[in-house]
Amino acid sequence: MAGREAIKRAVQQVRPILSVDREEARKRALNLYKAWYRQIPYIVMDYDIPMSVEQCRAKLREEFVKQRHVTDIRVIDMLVIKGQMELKESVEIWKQKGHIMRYWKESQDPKPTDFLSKFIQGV
Amino acid sequence: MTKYLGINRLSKLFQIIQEAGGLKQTYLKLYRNDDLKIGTLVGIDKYGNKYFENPYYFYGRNRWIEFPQHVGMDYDGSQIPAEWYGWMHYKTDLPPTRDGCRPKYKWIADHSENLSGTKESYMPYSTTPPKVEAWDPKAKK
Amino acid sequence: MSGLSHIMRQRPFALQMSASKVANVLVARWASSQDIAPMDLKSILARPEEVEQRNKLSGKITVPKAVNLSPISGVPSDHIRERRVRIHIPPKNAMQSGTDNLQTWQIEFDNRERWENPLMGWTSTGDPLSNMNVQFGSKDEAITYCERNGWRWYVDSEQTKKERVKNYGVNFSWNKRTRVSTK
Amino acid sequence: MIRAPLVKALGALGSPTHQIASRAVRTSAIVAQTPAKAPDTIEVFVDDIPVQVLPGTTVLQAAAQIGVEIPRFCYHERLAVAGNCRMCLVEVEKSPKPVAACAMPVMKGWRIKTNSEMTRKAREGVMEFLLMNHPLDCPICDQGGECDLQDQAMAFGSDRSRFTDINYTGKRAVEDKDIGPLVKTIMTRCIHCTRCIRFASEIAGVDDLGTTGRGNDMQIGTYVEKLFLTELSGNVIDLCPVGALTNKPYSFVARPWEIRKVSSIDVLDAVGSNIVISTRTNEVLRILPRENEDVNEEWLADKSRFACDGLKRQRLVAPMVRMPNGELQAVEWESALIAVAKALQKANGQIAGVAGQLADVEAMVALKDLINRLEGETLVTEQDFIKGSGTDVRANYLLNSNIAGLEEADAVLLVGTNPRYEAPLVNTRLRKAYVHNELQIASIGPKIDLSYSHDNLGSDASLIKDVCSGSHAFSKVLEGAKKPAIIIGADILERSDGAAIHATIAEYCEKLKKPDWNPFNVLQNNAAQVGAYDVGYQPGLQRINQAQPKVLVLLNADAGKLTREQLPKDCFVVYIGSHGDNGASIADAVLPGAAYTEKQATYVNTEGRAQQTLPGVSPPGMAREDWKILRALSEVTGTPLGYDTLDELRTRLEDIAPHLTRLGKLEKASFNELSPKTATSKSISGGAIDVKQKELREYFMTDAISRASPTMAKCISAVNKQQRQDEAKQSVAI
Amino acid sequence: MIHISLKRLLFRVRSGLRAITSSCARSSENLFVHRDTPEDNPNIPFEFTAANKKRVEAILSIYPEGHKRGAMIPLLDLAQRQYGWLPISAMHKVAEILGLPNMRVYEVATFYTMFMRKPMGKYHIQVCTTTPCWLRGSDEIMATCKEQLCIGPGETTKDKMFTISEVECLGACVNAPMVAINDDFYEDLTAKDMQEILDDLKAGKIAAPGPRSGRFASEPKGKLTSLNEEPKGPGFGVQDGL
Repeated sequence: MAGREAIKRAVQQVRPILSVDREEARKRALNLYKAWYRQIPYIVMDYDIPMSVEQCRAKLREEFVKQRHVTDIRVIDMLVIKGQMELKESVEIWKQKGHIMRYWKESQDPKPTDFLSKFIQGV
Repeated sequence: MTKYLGINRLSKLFQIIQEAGGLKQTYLKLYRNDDLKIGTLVGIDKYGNKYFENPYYFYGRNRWIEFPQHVGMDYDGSQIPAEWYGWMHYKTDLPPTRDGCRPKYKWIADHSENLSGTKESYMPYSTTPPKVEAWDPKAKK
Repeated sequence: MSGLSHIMRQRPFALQMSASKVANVLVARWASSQDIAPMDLKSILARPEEVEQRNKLSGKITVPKAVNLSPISGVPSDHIRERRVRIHIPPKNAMQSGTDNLQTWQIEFDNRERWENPLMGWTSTGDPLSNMNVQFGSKDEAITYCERNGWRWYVDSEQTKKERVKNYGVNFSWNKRTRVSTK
Repeated sequence: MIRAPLVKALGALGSPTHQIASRAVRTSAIVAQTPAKAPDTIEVFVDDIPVQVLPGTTVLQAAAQIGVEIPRFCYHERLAVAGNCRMCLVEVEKSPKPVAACAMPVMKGWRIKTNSEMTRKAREGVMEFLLMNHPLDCPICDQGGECDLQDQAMAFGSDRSRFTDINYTGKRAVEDKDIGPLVKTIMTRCIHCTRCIRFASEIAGVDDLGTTGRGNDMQIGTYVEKLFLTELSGNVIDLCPVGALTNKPYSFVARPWEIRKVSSIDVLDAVGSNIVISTRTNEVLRILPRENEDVNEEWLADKSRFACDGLKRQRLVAPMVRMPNGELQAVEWESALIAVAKALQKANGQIAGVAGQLADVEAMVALKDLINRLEGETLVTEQDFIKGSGTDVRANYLLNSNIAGLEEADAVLLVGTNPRYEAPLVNTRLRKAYVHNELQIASIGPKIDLSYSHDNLGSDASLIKDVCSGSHAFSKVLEGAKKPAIIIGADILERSDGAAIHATIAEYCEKLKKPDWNPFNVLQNNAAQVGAYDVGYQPGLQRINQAQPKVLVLLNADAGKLTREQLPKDCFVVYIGSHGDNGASIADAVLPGAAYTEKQATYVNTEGRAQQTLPGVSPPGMAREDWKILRALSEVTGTPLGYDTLDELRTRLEDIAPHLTRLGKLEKASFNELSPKTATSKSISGGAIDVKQKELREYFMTDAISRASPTMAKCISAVNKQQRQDEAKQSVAI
Repeated sequence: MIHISLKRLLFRVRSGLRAITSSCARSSENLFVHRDTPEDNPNIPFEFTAANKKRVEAILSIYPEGHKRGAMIPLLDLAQRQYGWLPISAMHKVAEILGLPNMRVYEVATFYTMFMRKPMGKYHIQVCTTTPCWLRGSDEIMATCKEQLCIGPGETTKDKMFTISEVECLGACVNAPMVAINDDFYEDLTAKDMQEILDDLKAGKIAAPGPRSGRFASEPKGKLTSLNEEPKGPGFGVQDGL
């Protein structure tokens, strides 16, 4: 599929969502990170979750690092928008405890990763 | 005067103790029932439950039951059989012992208490056969 | 000024409109009374940084054509990593002769376990993608869609239709085996 | 259909010259009827849209070309035109009456109106008549939801009927027929489209169905009490546009809107029919054919369609290990894998693998890799083939003329095969060629009923030599044919002189071959066979006997050809497969695998077409996909195979046999590959050639799945019962 | 008293319930599936007689190559004439001769009403009851037949001599009412004529077929009532201009 390869390399002109260049997008992401970082102590207090502020900040970092490979400016913007929404929902206590705790769900009961344990568990 | 001094209450207490059959029995009764009341025995059903009535008490508390000794602390309201249920709940003032109109059919089932939480409690179960029939190496063709 | 007082008299009406609309109407009326070209109040009232942002967004940016939407699609990551999408044209039901809904390409995820719900005996599944039914006009649209979402895909080859000549007469040809015995 | 038996009958009346004359007349007529040059297309207008069609195209086909679907009941693409339901009436401009679109060839410049007032009225009228005598029992009808009558009544019918049964005179009622354990009949629902009759007489070649009576009393049936039980009888269920003929094992099981459909491949014969698996709540409910012009057209053999209830019985749901007391006991996967791995490690490379009938290519590759890593060499298939290096060349074991190609053949010799039961859908192609292409067929082998008339040359093996040397009368036919084909049954190549038969025929085919036409064909009857040869398995179990392995891995090997007596005493037998059958009962460790409806796996059909199955349901209990078992086993043994996912395994497969990953495409073996010099030293020893499946009853149970199927058991007992009845009648008559 | 109350009860039951078998199937009295019976099953051998075999050959020779199956109706008819009716083994024989599947013969034999797939009496009395005959008194003829033979339409007498059937128009309306007995038409009948015919048949004689009213064929009974003048010449009644 030579045509598809060509598409992968091609570029296009589109309307921006929030940012016009990488630098701006990065700034927005960092701003969001900071906002979360500052809000975390209040979130921990408000929701009374069994997690320390440090653990939450580690999770925050993990969530951001998870998307570090994203290069598309529009996708970064969209992620920032979604992150902002999450933050607002958390800070305004529109969420409940369980929603906050979902961030740790995957690390609580991790799925098997190697072949043999997957095989034995049947997943 | 006696009323004023609360002597009548005292005499009532004595009466209750007398009725219960001594201090120890009174204590046990209080322990089991959390209550000490005296009243007229209206009837005893075949399970040994005693039904009392005393119009002296407030409506709603003037009819009560004493469960038989053998159930110990393990009693609950569902041990009241259907025929006494109506009297206990003021649906009728005639207890079954005095009500001749109650139908008595042979096919009426024996009363059974609520078995929830016990071993005999009902558990729903599937009646559908399993979808896949496993191979049994012992079953020879 | 007369225009403004006119508006003020129609206050109930004006209240129904949004503030900016009111402002726009105001400006428009003012402009029409002054015989000047109408102006956009949004740009007049905006702060300088807002104007700058707006100007920025009206331009274009250059992004790669191949977009990967998987970070923002909300699909759990293990569903993106482990699943394969089959792009195919749905087969005709052998029991029916109709051919509706068989002209479009569809995507379908690999089948996952479903089980009988012990409550009612209905089917349960832990697979949110199994009921996703998306139709596409062409194979390429489907492929693009899958690639945007970061799914691995494969195309099930299209079945070729064979042209065949139908002839009522051969039922009666006397010297051929096509003669049907049921006539 | 008609003419040939007639000629025979007339021959019996005693005029051999008559026969010759008739043949002469026929051939001359064919010559006369051969179209000279295809004339140009003509233009017609369907709903004012111009269409270019070939002359002779019917109105219905012309409309279909631009996507206008004309409603029909009796018309079916693959059956003769009947023109008796009248649902396809359309208006043609300047024609006073509506015309039946299915039978009427278009004329130049016709303006066909498929949506005019007259057309609509005609359809409504026909629909009203049909519904007048059709019971309104859709709520209890199995066809409900996928019923052409329902669909078309909704789309084209009137919203009310003039049929008012105020006097309770009743609708027509017709007695139900008992035509066997597969097809349920509710004849009151029949609308007399005669599709089933045409299918029976044209495709299946069994003239058992017909219309009896006339007018309001007309009914479809067998007249006498008789089973309509052929290897293709299930297809009348699909053909029936109403609920008159329905699937008996599936009756009252599910509604079409509550089932999920998964496109897959059938593996119960080597044709590789395309199927749709209907599932609900992790249960296979029924199997329907899927259209594929190159393989199964639109049909499906009965075993493939109805043996799916065998997927629910005799299943292996947990790993088992044979305990010291000699009994198999269910254990956890860990302990089973460890038990097998220990045995494998102890074996010192004396390991052998046997691939059975239903093994998929991925599992076979994984097994081969595993055994090779443990320094084992012996990898064989259960089915034998010619001795020597016969499987090195792909053309040696394929149906080289292709399944679809056989349709164009004009002379076919069958050697030791009964395609009717070994590959029913290859047989329908032969029958199609017989009907439409005046195919001449001869067979060497026992006298069998192939559903079309053919010359039985005899069963002696020396006849092969006669034919191939050109001295036999049929050689002339083969040599004179434009597209001759010789089909060899896979079973006769298991004979000791199989190689000689193979070589003799291959050499003769070298002579017969045409450009783009390879007349040499081997008809395999196991779905796994071609794939196994393609990935490098050797045929024949005698290699196992020679190798005397310490550990033997049976991959779906259930044919029962291998017994414990043939193996060394201390041999540890591992069975990987889906059903508890012959293989599992001799095994020391049983590892439950997935059946073909439960895994994504590649199978190669007899013509060399790689196709993949898709999982409709998940494997029951603790069963796992076969290749995953082998992969897990390799890890426990300490020699992990280099693939964790199916895609990685497919990449490995691409290294071994790249053509197997091009799914759905036919990879033709080039003809020059065919080496006739495989083993010419031996000569054909003679003796009678036999086929395994001679009668219908031998067709139904041929593998682990169909042996577990209660429906197949019912079929066999029905056939036996019918035969007992027939015999009783015969004996009375004598 | 009891009698009356019983009657009332019966009436009430009848009027109150819609009988289950209230629907009348608008269908033929014949069965269109085969059921094995002692007199009709595939085990009863059927063979054409030597004379009929010659006829079979002659019939077959009429039909050209490729159309031999056209001989099916004549052969079935021949078999029916030989056997009196058409048992299933005769159908099988015809199928065998023509080299056709049995089903194809069943189809034809069940389609045509004149193939009798049930045992018939020696004389098959077909009483026409279509409108012209009915107007001219076919009810009476039918009644006579029933009375004389003590059977109803569709039945056969115990001695296997007579079968009555009620048929639609046989094309002899000018001579209504009529009956056809085997191949012969008896026309212009009265009840008395019918009785005579039946008596003759019972006595072993076959009455002369044809009109019973003294007519030769379908001419007017008395003198001509129309067309009784000389035929007009050509050009009669044509417009002047033509």
